[in-house]
Amino acid sequence: MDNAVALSEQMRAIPLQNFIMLSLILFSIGVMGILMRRNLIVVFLSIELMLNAINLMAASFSSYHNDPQGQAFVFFIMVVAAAEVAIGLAMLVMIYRNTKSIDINSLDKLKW
Amino acid sequence: MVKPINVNQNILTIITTLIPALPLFGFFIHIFMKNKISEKAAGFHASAWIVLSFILSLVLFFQLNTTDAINIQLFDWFSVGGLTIPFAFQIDHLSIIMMMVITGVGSLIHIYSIGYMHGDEGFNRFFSYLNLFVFFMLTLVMANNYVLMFVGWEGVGLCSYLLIGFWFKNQEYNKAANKAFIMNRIGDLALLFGLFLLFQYAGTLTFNGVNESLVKVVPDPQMLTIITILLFIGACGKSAQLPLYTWLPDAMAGPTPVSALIHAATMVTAGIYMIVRSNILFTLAPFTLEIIMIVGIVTAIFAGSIALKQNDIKKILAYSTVSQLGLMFFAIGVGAYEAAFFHLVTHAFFKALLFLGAGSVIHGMSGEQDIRKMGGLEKNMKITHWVFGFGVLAIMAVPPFSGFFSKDNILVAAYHMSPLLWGLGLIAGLFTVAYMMRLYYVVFRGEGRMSAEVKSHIHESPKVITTPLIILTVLAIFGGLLNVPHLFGGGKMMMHYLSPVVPMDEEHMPAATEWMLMAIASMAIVLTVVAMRVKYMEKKQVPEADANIKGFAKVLNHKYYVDELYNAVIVKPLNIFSNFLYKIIDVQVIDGIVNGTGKFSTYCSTQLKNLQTGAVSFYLFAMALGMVGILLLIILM
Amino acid sequence: MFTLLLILLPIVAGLALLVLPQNQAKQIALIAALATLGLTVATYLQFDANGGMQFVMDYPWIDMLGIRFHIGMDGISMLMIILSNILSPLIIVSSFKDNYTNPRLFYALLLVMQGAMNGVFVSMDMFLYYIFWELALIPAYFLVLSWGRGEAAKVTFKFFIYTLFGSLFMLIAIIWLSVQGSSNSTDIANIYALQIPAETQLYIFLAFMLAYAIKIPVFPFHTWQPDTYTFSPSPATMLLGGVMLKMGLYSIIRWIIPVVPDAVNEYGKFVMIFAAVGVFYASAIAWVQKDLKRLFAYSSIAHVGLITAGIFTVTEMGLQGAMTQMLAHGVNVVGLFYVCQILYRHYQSHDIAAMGGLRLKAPLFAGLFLVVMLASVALPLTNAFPGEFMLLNAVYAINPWICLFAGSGVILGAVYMFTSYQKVMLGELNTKANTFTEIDSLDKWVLIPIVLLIFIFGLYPQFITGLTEHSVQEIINIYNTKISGSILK
Amino acid sequence: MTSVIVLAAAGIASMFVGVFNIKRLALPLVLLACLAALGIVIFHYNGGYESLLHNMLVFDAFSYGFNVIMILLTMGILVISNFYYRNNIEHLSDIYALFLFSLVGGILLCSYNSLIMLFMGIEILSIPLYILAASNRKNLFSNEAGLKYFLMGSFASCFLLLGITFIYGTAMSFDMGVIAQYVNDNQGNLSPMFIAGCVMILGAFLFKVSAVPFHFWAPDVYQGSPTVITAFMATVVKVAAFGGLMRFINGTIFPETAIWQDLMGLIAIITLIGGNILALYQTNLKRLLAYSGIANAGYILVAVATMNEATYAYVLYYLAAYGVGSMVAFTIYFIIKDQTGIDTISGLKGLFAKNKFLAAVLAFAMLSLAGIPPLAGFFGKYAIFVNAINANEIWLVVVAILTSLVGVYYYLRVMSTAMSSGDDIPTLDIHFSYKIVLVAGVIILLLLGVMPDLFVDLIS
Amino acid sequence: MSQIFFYALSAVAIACSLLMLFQRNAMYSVLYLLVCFFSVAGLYIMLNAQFLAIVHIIVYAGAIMVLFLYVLMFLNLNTPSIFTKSNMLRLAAILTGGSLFLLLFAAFYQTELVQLPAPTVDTTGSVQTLGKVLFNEFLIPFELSSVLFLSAMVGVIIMNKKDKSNG
Repeated sequence: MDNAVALSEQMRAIPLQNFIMLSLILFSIGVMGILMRRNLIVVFLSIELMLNAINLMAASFSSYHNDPQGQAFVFFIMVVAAAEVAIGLAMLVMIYRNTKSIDINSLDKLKW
Repeated sequence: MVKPINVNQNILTIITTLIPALPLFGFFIHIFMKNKISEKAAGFHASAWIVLSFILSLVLFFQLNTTDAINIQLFDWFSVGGLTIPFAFQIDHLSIIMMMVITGVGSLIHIYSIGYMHGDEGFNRFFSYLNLFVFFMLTLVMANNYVLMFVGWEGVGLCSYLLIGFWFKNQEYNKAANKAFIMNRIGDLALLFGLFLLFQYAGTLTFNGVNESLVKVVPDPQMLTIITILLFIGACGKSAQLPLYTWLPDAMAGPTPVSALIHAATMVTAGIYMIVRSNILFTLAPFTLEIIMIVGIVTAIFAGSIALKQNDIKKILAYSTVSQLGLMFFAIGVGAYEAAFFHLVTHAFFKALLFLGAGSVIHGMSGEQDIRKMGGLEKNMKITHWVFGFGVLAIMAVPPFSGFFSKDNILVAAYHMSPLLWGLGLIAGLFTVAYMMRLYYVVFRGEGRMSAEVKSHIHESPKVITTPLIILTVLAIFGGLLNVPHLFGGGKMMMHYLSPVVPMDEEHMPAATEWMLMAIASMAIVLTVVAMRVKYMEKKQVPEADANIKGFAKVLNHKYYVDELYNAVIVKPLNIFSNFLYKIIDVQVIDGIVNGTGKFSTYCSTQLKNLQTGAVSFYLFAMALGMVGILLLIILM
Repeated sequence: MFTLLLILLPIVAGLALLVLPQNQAKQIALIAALATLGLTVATYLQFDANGGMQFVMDYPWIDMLGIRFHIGMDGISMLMIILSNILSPLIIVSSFKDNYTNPRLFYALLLVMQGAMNGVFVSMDMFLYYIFWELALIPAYFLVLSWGRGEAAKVTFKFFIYTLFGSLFMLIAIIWLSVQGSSNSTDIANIYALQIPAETQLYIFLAFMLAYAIKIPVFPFHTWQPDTYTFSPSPATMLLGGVMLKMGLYSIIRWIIPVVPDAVNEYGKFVMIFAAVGVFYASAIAWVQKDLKRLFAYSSIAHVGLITAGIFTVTEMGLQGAMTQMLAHGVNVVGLFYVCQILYRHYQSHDIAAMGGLRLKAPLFAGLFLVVMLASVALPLTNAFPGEFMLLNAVYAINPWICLFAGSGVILGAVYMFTSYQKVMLGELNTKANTFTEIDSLDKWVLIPIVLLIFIFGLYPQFITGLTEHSVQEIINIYNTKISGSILK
Repeated sequence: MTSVIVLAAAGIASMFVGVFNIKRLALPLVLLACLAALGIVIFHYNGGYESLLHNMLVFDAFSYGFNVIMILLTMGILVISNFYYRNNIEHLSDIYALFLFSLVGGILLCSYNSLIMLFMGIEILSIPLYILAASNRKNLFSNEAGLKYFLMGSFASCFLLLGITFIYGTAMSFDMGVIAQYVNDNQGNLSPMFIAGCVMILGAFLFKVSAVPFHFWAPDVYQGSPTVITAFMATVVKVAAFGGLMRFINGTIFPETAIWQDLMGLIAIITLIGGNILALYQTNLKRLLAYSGIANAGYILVAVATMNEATYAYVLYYLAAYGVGSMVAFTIYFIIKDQTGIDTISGLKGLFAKNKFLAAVLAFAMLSLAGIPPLAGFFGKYAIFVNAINANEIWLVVVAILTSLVGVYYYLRVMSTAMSSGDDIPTLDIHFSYKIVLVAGVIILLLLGVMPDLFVDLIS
Repeated sequence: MSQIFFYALSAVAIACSLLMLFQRNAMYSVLYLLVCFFSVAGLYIMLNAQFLAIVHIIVYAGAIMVLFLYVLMFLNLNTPSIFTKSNMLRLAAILTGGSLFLLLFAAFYQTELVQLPAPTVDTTGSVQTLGKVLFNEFLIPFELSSVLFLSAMVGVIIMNKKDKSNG
């Protein structure tokens, strides 16, 4: 217990802003990644990164507000992240089977 | 001024209604049993109806000795917003004379037509039209209000259209018919506007109502001038005055009896009748009267001069009609309504006579109308020659024939205004003399110039044709006695008779002047006659072929190129303009705008769709940008 | 009750047609139309011209927006009902000869359209009115689309979209009015009761007028009309020209004049000007048409232009004239287009140049055509004359120069009608005309009633004016009171 | 809540049915489940306000109406899909299950009272859809559709989550009641972070309802996915998304109009213009319907932008009308495509000649979508316009009117092509299940159009 | 000294994520992201959310990333991806991301965030608290996440199950 207290006191030395800042940066990097890469895998990774950024933010809010709900929320995000990854990779495999490519723009038959 | 009538109103109603109804009835018989009745029967009953209504008119005429007017109210035609148009007749001294002229001359012409139209495939149709015409003409003169009069007014226009285009296989005739109707329409529109304004002014459109209100309200000269001018334009259309006269000569396309009845005796005089009918109104608008006078006299001289160089026997008579009508308007212009009306009556007699005579000539010449191919008919067609001769004398105003008295009336009235006008009137008269003499000599005297085989069967027309001619001759000779001036101890019967409708102005001028004027006039006439005789009898001149007509004669022969002028100035430009409206404004501009909007949106669609590239990465981009966009939007606001 | 029947009878009959045998479709349709006519007569006999709104049915319908099912008839509605129900049997008979494919649907649509138009004339709730207004459009659309000739498909789109374009603005106006009053009600009472500020009235006026100007059509919103009339099957043309455009004119009287009087007072004259110019414009264009049906289409524009101008005088003279003329125009248009159809059956085109000399072959036809033509140039004793007289009179009282334009139709009308008649019927008979035969009894069953109507209403217009006088005065009273009220303010 | 459980359970059950290879039972099972759920929703609803388990879910009039509509539409889709999937029988039960799960998500999305549930709802709604979209795995189009939908979807949900977190960070709770309280407390000076959060959530919703400029996925996905799925997306999912959107705005930021009103108005306008204009060009019927879906979203956004208490009824009405209309349209599309391979509008030429019934139904659907009285589509628009003009947004309505004119054009083009002559299309045989759906659809369209009150009584 | 920890960890996280971004070979990207996640986990611990940290490690490092690697190897995709976007697009991407960042940053920069003082006994992130929360307030979402997983499973099966036809 005591070490927990100590830790929390030390933590408060770091302002909340820094955490938010960090997670925003990570989020934006994720966005860039999605927009920048055509490799399906990397795009998925970027999404994961974004989700993590959000996790971090939620977690920091929750602990700075002394409110566990935030962290509970993080769990749900993880759940969804996991599910999405599963779907995404399955889709990737399927598409790779059909097109032998993981370029996200390899499929652009539907247009206009 | 209308006294109650003591005789049995119902009988009068029936009689009065029958007068127009009988011809209409005749018309319907023709329509419904078209080809079931023989030519003879058709002709007979058609004429019978007219004769009957003539007799009935006589009955009314005698009835009118006891009273000034008979008013018959049938039903209200339509009434809205304070305007009530009754379907009612008003028989007064003015209309009864018109009625008798119409039915009288009408019946004669009907009888005549039985002979003239004999064997024409459209015989029955012809008579049905004639009956219809008489019906409308009677409505016109019997109406007790302007709108009902307008009904007759348009109706006779319709009949004239039908009869001019009677031989409808010939598109030229049809064109002439259209021309007549359309030109009348121009006048009619003006007339309508005049009526609207009159309604605003007087609050009613019955003749009596208008007259009473004119007495009541303080006259507004400007308004009255506009009203009367509009009415007069209407009259111009109907009575073929400048500038709306050109249809009348073309109207000669119709069968000759039609020309006689419609385009000489009755319909074309409707304008005169209308103005005389509303003389109180016109008297209040002196400016209009001046205009009428000028238009009248100009038309008279103008048309007379044209008649000088025409070679179609009917065209000559047509122009003479125009010119005579001009004289009547001239008379109105100088304020001598009763003189105008008197001339109307006599003119009805002698012009009908002349036309029918001409018809008989044409009939004898087996359809030839060009006077240059005639001549010397006095030998072959004696009766026709004689009656025509008398007609000529009458129209030339040679005493003591009817024309003399009526024209003399007009001239005297003109002299009252100013001697100058008298002079102009005289000149117009002299033109008449000139072209009538020319016509007479070229057609009846000298040698025949017709082809041999035509010559072979020139023949006098049958009784059925000549009899009406003779009757008309009698009328043409003695018609003058209706209104003998005091000078000859006459009582100016007609003038007095009309006095309830047309207030008479009894001005006396010294007998000497009157004698003198008459002397000068007669002298001039005689001189012209002599001149003509020299030209066409002694010198045996014949009007040249169209090819070698030179100089001013050519202008006259081409009627001052008025038709061409109208064509170039009005018809063609209007047609071009209409085409412009259709092809450019309607199709290109207005419809273009409408279709353009549609085209534009499809164009937008084809452009916009390129955004939908199908590449996911682009969609992701768009989405991110969208997020940025809305964030920016909100943060900024 | 009568009112409802007048709407339902044709519609139900039309729907019933769909399941009845194909080959008797036309007869059944005719019976239905005649039944409706009979019903109309019965209604008319019980109708009291001075009784104001009659045969009213008024039930709540859509509570959530305070919309009521409110129908009823005053003189004006009665007249319009008479018009549409007199014409529809004639129109149906007129179509007997040319066997349209799939007659069941064809006549069903005709009847539904008739019912819908009746609905427009009797509905006293703007929402209901709008529903019928659009409902009338749909059958017209299908009629023109499926049975039209030439570029029907293209033309139909234009017709539908264009008219809808106007109607939708009317819809906005209706909604706007409805939210002004209490509980969004669109009932005529609420709408009439509204006191709308003068400046907003303008927008309402424009929105309504756009719809009606397109429907009528008033120059310059007319370009859909000639094409549509030309390419649609003749019964559709008759319905469009004979009845449907009256919906627009009727609506001006019912929904514009009493609702936005100040705007009418202020800007009505501009509409008058457009309408009057349109008369000249359309007549001039009609003169240079080479296609007979198109010519008649343009002439119709000219005629309704005059009516519109007359309505916007907002005088008893003008409105009554409009009433008389609407009926007359309906009858004449049907006559003219039927003549067109008869010619089309022979020539398979409306090209004037190809015709000529028909009078020799068919004197009776020529005569009847002549009468119809004379009616359409408003010769006295034909039905069109009293109306035209009143209209011109009313317009003249407002402004002679506008009247000059409006009156130009009197002359130009004679020009194009007589010239076309001459080219079509008169002259030497050309080879194509040789095979032309005199009209038979079926044609007579159409044309002779029309001619009779022409003379009946020509001789006794009191029938119409008497019927509508009271209602018209009512409208004018509302108008004047509102005007004076706003002047006091 | 019970209904949710029932549906979820039914989904699982139907999987088992699949496992035990008794496919015949699948359809009756799921339909019964839906009926049961419907019954529960209707009878369990006490007209009041039922809040569950720490305000996670709320069942009030609002969610009630939306749920009813969604369940009904789903039933329709299930009926169609039975015949649609007659050939690939092996996954049928799983697909049913996914439908039901997705429906569960939809119900949650309309009944959430906590941002967490909002999030879960959206995900539970979407993830089955990603799968369904790609479910035709041999077909490249289907793959593409699935991929696009998935990528965009997860990208969008990232923003949603960020938004939720922002709100959580500022309002210190996920509970909407608390958030609403927070909004009320500091009206006017809400912290930018909160506002940003709300905007991102709105953005996520706009994505789900496929509003311009977040619409790009819609046409492709709609076109690529199996038709039944498309129908599901176009109907149920739209209903759910709008339900969620309106609930979010109502439940939290309603008083702070500055945040959402202009935004929604603006988006509505560009959506209307974009959707309608783009649809003009289309030649493929399915794609056209996709664009019409976008356009219709625009109309509903007009209502959302001018929201008040009564609005949700109008929106619901509109959604029902639109949903039924497009479901009918999709069904017809599939019938034709399935038997003749025609999927273009021009291909419809001469449909009327041999298939009067189909053509007539198509005409009804198109007229209703085009908003021609007396069909349901018209009154939907009318109500929405009344709503908008009540809020004095006349220009919004003018835009809507003008664009709807464009809409009329392309809907009518479809209809008139089907009506026009030429008999390219042979007589098609229509499976019983389709007949049911089509007839029912037409009846509903007419009934709703003629007496909208029926509907209003049904949903409240 | 916690400061140092924080900055170090965040530096690592950012650096790795950037590296992940600019790797041409997907395999490396995965590994870099893995490192990034570990540093994030470290941050969780600093936030006194140990349980969260552990779960994070387990789920992400243990499950998700492994899944990625599995797929990569399974499909043998560890060859450098030849397809890249034009620099123009890269720039655009960076700009978009950057501007988004700026906006969010501006949003949160202008708000003073609530920082409650740490309670004497901070049990926010402890297992018990979270457990309570999850099974009281968040019971429904918790249950429903099962539905989520279920559908995910079904999806994977539907999409990749070998069907009998082409064995």
